[in-house]
Amino acid sequence: MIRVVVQDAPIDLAAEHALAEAADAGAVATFTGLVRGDDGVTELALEHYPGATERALERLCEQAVERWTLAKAVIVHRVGPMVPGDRVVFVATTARHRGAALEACAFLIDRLKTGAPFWKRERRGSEARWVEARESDDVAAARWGAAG
Amino acid sequence: MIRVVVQDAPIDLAAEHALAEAADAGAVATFTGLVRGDDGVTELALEHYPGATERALERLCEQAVERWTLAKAVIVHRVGPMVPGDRVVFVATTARHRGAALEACAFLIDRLKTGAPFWKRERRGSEARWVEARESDDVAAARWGAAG
Amino acid sequence: MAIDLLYFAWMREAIGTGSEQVDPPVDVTTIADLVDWLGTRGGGYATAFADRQRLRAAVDQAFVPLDTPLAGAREVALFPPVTGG
Amino acid sequence: MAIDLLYFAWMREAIGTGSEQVDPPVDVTTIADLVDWLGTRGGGYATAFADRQRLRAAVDQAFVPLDTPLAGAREVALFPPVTGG
Repeated sequence: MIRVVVQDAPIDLAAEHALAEAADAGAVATFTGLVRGDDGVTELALEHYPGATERALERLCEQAVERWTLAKAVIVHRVGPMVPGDRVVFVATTARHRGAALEACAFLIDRLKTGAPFWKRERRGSEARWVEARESDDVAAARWGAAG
Repeated sequence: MIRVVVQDAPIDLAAEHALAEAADAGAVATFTGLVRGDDGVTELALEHYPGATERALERLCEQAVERWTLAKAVIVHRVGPMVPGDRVVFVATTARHRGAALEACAFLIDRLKTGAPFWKRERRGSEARWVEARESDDVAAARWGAAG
Repeated sequence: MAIDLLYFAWMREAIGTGSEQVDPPVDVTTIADLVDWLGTRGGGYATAFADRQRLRAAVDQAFVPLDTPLAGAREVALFPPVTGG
Repeated sequence: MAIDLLYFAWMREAIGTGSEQVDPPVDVTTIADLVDWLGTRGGGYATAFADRQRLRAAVDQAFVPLDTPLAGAREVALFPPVTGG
């Protein structure tokens, strides 16, 4: 089961985790990214490429399901304006064994950082700036092999 | 912040995840183990060593916090009788960066499998048996280096 | 042949619109050609596309290199490196 | 010197109790000695401790090898390999 959602609304973690659980696959790994407020950010706004985003995320989920024989793969990504502490992204992977679930979860979040059309704009008080791409994200994504 | 709980009650995932979140550390990784019912198990009962269990889990959390500079480490473990689909264990690790959170989460669940005094008894209808230790768990735990 | 163009993030802001329809001359055969041609409009376009190292593209919602032919493209998106997740 | 003993899982079931207090003779100086001494009681004890490869121990709630001295121990737990999480 693949579930990909891009939404303006806050991410309902309990509901999404329940959807990721399965009584025939005992291991659920998740990653949740939060808006960090420790370096003065007062607002984070995410822009995306509607249609292409969902397609890219579904493709990543399909790759993970095949590579790690997942029972479920879930990506819920929030867009629009957010404040520190808000959940930006929730990734969940469900498998029979924990190693597969944990690895697939790391794969999805690494790939999502470089392979899906999202752009971040940070606001600190009255000043706004677009976030620059980080080389470390490319390195993290590359360790999973060639992009599919 | 370290939070270790061993309880008979069901694990409240939403509440525990909220406790693991922190606005100054944007990455939360979790692992949830569920009772699997796909091989005929009708009940799983967990026995533990009260006092020693909590001490062992706290020690693991302390090691993870130090090694990966975590903001938070949470282990909630259920004991007593459970049915397929129930959550047995919830591990959450919170860090500034996703790599640290994901690795620490894998460390905690691997170590927890071999280093904390829990014993599983499976019931299939009227027949009950104690689960035997698996060598693969020792291998998974060993990859993190010498047990502390 | 009319192509729908989409711009995102600071390129959208520099150009001043998120989408437009264009009908480039026949010698514009690749995405790189299209970007060169748009750049001749100057102003926000020149600013947006000044650094090719920071330019990414998609044709009909599939991510592609800049030397990809435009043949048959209906929608072309131009944007900076992604920073999501 | 009285020691509190704890048994878990199938060892607890084989022995028929989860805890008891014992006062072993003075030549019982290690956990291995203690296990040998308990084994002479036969019955469930002999069954529980038949396979030393599957025996683990803790002294005062700290996991230790079987050759650990008992000196000063107040609580000794004997149990099979853990299977938790």
